[in-house]
Amino acid sequence: MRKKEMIAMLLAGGQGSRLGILTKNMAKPAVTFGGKYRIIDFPLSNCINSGIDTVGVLTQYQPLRLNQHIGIGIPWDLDRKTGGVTVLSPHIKGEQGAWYSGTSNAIYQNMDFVDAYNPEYVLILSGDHIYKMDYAKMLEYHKKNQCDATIAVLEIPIEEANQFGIMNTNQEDRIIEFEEKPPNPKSNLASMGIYIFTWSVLKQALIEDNRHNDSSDFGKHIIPSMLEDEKRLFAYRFRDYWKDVGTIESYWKANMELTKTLPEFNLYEDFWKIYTNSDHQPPQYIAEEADVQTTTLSEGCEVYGTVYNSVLGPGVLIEQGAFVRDSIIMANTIVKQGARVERCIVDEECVIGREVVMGEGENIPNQARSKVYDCGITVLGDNTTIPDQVWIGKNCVLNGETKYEDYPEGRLESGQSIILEGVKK
Amino acid sequence: MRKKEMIAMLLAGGQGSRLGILTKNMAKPAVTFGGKYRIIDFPLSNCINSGIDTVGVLTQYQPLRLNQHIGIGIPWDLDRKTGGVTVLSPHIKGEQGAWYSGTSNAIYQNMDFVDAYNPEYVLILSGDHIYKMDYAKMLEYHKKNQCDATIAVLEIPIEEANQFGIMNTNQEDRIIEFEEKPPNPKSNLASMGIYIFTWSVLKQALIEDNRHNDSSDFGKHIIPSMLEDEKRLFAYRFRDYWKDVGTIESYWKANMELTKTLPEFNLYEDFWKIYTNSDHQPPQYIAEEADVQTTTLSEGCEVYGTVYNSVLGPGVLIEQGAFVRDSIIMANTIVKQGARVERCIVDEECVIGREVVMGEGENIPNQARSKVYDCGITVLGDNTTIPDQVWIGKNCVLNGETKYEDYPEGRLESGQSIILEGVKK
Amino acid sequence: MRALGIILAGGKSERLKDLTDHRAIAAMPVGSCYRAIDFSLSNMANSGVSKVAVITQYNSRSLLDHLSSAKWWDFGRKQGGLFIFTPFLSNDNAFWYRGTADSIYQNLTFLKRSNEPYVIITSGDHVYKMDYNKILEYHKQKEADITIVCKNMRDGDVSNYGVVELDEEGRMKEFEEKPLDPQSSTISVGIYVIQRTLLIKLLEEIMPEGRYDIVKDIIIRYRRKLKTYAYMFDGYWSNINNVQSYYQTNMDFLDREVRGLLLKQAPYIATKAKDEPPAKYNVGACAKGSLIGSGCILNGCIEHSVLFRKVFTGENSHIRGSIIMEGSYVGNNCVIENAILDKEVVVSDGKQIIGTKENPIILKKGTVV
Amino acid sequence: MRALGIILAGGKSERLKDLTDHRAIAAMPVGSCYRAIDFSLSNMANSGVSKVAVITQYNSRSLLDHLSSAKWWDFGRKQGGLFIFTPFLSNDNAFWYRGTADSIYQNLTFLKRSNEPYVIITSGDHVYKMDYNKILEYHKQKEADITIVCKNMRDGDVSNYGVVELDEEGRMKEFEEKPLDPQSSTISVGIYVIQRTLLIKLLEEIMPEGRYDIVKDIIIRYRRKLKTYAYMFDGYWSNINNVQSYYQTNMDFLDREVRGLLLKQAPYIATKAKDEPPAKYNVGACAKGSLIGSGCILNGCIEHSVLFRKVFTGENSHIRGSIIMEGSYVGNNCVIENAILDKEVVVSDGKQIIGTKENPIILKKGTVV
Repeated sequence: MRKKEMIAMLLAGGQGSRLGILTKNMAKPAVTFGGKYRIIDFPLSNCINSGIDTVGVLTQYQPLRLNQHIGIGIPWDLDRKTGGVTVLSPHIKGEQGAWYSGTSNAIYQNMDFVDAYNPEYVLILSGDHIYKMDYAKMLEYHKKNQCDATIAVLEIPIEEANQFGIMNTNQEDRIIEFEEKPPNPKSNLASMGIYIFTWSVLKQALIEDNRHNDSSDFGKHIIPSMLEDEKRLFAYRFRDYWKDVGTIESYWKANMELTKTLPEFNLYEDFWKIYTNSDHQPPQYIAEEADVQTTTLSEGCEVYGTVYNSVLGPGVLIEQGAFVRDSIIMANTIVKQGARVERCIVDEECVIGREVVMGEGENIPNQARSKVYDCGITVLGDNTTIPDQVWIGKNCVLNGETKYEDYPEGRLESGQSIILEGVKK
Repeated sequence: MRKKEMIAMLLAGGQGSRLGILTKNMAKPAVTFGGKYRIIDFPLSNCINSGIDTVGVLTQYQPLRLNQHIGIGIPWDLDRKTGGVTVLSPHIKGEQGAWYSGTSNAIYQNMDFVDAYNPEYVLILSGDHIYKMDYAKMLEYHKKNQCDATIAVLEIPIEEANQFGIMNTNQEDRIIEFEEKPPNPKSNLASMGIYIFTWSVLKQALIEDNRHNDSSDFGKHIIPSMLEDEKRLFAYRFRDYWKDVGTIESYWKANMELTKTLPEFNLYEDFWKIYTNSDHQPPQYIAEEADVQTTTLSEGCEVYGTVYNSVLGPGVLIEQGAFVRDSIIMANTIVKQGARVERCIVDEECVIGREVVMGEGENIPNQARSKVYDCGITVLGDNTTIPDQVWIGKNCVLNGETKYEDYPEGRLESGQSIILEGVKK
Repeated sequence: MRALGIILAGGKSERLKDLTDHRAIAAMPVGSCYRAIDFSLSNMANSGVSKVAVITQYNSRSLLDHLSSAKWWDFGRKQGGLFIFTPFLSNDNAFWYRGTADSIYQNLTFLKRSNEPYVIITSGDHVYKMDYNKILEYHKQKEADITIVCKNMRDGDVSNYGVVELDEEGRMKEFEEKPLDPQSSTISVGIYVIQRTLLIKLLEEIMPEGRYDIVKDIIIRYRRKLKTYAYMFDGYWSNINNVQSYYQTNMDFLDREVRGLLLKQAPYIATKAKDEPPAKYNVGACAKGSLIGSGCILNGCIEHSVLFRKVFTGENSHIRGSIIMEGSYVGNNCVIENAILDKEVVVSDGKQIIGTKENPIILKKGTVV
Repeated sequence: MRALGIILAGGKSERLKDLTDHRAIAAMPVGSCYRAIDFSLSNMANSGVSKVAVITQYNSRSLLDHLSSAKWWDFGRKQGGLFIFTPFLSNDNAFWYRGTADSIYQNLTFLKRSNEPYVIITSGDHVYKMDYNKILEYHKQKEADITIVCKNMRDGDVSNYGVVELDEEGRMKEFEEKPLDPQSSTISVGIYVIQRTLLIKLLEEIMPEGRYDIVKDIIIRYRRKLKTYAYMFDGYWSNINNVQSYYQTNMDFLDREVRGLLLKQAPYIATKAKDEPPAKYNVGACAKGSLIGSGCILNGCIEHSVLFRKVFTGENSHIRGSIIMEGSYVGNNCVIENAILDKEVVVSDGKQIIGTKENPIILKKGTVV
């Protein structure tokens, strides 16, 4: 087997519960972004663009969608004879099976996989963030400084530093201390959860740590114990776009930002393409009577109505007289004639009935989950049907094939939810 | 997504404990056969040769070796954009995770996967048998008889029928009764564990059955309940080579049979090739002083000694003066100068020291596991090292980097074992 | 599978002018994101034909690039595959293909080594969707030697096609290429089904006589000796053979029905993945009755046009009734009407390019105006 | 990656006689299971060169088949890939390649569209193992314009090679093709490293002058204008250019050291997967000092020979010092000495085929004796 200098291990296990109904049936890395992409496309594309052709994707929560999306890695050129992309689920070893109980525990359970490629370095990624990064440059930095571990960090406003894992470094950016959410931060260098380890050092640390911890975590256990052992850990400063889209509001904002004339995050660069599995969607068609502005539109959309300031996924149909503004509409959803959708997130395969009005009224936080849905955005889970002519307020959550009878007097007031069980997937 | 008429679900979960040390680190379907193949190659090759290009492999026990072997399916032409081969491990769904608790339970847990291809028929296979079979013909039979399920059966000697699942049929081979290991068998049609189901019928049955059984099994639950519901189940008679290699003796015999001039099982047919993942092994070299007869030899072997009546895997080195007879030597093993190996099974990556003698002496069953090792065959697990000049008897089991000190007076008597922990993999 | 496929993609057409200067007709961009050959290839794959040969000659580079991986159409490597045959030099052969039949004859080993009973021959420059299994069924049911797919053009002009006369049973009586005085409105669309062994036999018969054309030297010449039946096809079918038909075929995609039939209904047409981001409509963008490719950035107005991938249009620009291919750039305040802009054309600010529907202006690949 | 690769596989050689009747030299079977080009391709892949063009012309079919999937060498499609360039017809081009430089020039867009700083040019008919990164390092360290890989042949005959004279620093002073009176024992093995932009410039300079050859029109002609350095290579290297060298190269694999170097040590040489079963030695089989391919069934004696895949040898047959290619059949009681049996040759019972080491008998593909 050909030896690989560096392979990547992508932690795609996160449930992302603050994304509410959007992660009901899938892990956070499988959530769509920018219309046609899924979040995991960004680290995967970064890998192949950085010349890394071997990626292990660690997953255990609802992996079907992710498995289907990744397939054998064709869209990312990761369908390789040696290496390529491999989805690693928990498995029975010896007598018993074990779920992944922490970030570094997941790597510990897959040491055999890593060893099979006999790499010198291992890149640890998470599948939760939107960014473009050349990991080859980070590896150069790692080698130049003869590091045992290199941690990518972001310079954040010092007043937010108490919400992050903070690296305290000396002048040459060698890490001398790591503090998880420090009340009195000494530095503004926040860990991005992107690590390069010299594999022999990490392997040692994982084996060692497994003796003490059942649920071993990079931030909580591995990094601190390496610092204790006076290993060479360096901070690698990243100064480009990097976004955690972990809440409904941040997710919505990051999408909306793409529709600007000059968005901060540029998807249109030829030399750093983001790849995705886009099936065989036909081209998009904009009808005579349509009006589309400040909008990002994916393949296979057909627009007969009006769309402003929105992000549409592949295969969306906006019928005549429908009006969509400030919204994210995901793949294959239909917005029927005369419907009005404002400030909504509509997941895949939904149907919004004729003359429905969504996203109006008062901004009352969701009654059931006020921390998740509180920014005036109404969210529809996948495969939701909204009957004709109902009125839906703000911060509502809907899922399932709802009927007109489900709406008292044809209305769902702000902050209310309708979540039906037994939704087909 | 393109609709598939029939997809295959391959149950590769079996631990195969009667194969002893051979399945210590891997599931039975990953065990090698005929030198260069692994058992799972046979059903996988049958699939692509029958025109089935979508296969789900269900596995949970030690899947690493199997995963590495299958990769993305390149050797079987199963690296497809739509379909191809997918390894399906257990996963967390909703709140909890669940291991596969029975054959049909494993299918139940992966109904989403099947539904994604919207097939009319599902072929259920096991990864435990050596055979060539055109599943397309079985499907024709299924369609012709408008079956709900078709079960492949073998006509066995009636006196052995009490060890099998037996199908009692009417004149047109419609199954009227199924008996698991009947004391007084009424028929000699044994189930081969190969089923074609009309998917809509099976899906219904799985959902129904899951209400009552936590660990649902095809033979114990699904087939009997379908018969009760008067579904159309037919027996499909298979009359070609079919071998369960589930014990050390049957495994050894089936391999030895391949070395005959005209073996019953023909690997040399061009129109029904068996594909396998064979890496990049160089050609085999037979030295001036070598003597090789009645032997099956894989790529990359180098033979300087004598080999009679044996099956050698890829990359095996037989040094000068070494003598191998009636043995199975798996990939990359080295038999050093002057060693004598008779009636042994030597797993991958072993080293047999100089002038070692193995497989002589009395035929005493193994003391620790007399039911597994009782046919005079000595077995070495993978990555075993035998020091120079020791003597090893029959029915011995060895694993690990053994030292001369491990052998009292340089001898391991028949029926004894040396199994060292912490073997590198 | 019961049949193997041959896609003839060798042709060049003077009538496509500059557009085929650097590409084979089969590689002509169609419908915002496809190449012409995608339709035949997808028809093959969707009909379950797993072994397909593409025979190409003129400007084969453009096709080879498009076909560099069989992945996109999901052809395999072992039980089938996508085979691409270009002419080659050898000791006893230094000819370019001398005709459609010759191009198959020069690759006769491909036919001889196969064991599928039937061969489906089609052309890489047709836009249509067809289940070849139905033709095979018809072929077997009629016990035909050759089945040719035909279409009734009704009142359309057929003088540019091969016109066939049929008896009541559908058997071909006469076949005339580009007749001055057409005797029927039924044309052959250039799709044939024939037994593999018969095709080999016919090719070996006609080659020594210096005959190299499928239509002239097999279909017409053997019309009385062989049982040739016509399978009538009634769906959308278009043949790209001149600028006008190329223009019209693209505009046809603006019709909801044609688009639905060809693109929106399963089975789908596959093409090489190109990995463009979504299209972006900025403030002031105004698209009406148009197809827009991925990765386009629109600031101006687009009406009744087909835009391919990565087209940029500047503010206050007006594009009407035009085809704009991949990577072209239209500056601010431009007017483009009834034009075909090949790939990577640059139209600088304020320029006007105005043709007519009957005679669209063509700007060659890479032109800077 | 810092370099892209070009493998010249266009050549044909009269001196390989019937063996290249139906195949390119680069497609010559070597060492029981390889094709000659596998060595260059694997060197590229193993050196991390992910974008490789194979330029081929004569009998390209045999190569296209071998290279039909880039999978076996693990080239990708997006950041790199395996590109195969055959000659093609277009409006302004209907030439076969007129020389090595011309064959690259006709594919100049490939060079222009790439952004790797260096180009490694090699040939498809050489058998060797090399880490091209070392040459790149040398090239940069010397600040060379061109680096040519050279080998000291010591006492060997060099009159058939390009012979170079170097100064103490390794810079090339003179280069003479097949000299009558060689001035040194150092030869060029036909592997070059050059900056991509310089190569483009040179090609555009020499083409209008009607110069088409890399060695004659670039290396030699520009020897005083450019800084050309020699990288000395000391490993096994063999060039298949006539029957004798083809025979010898295969026999070299019987040497444990050569085999160890080329085949047994990582990085490995990859080839197209063929899916044969293991070889089978029946009672009475007797193989000595030989390479045996997968799927062979042996009943007779084989000494000092190289057998490719799926060869059958009958009882009491004796094969010595011979090369037997894929699918050949040797009956009972035959004697074959110093012969080269091409693919699918059938030798019936009792036949004797005896050549000499200096002049092995060649049986053409498919011959039945």
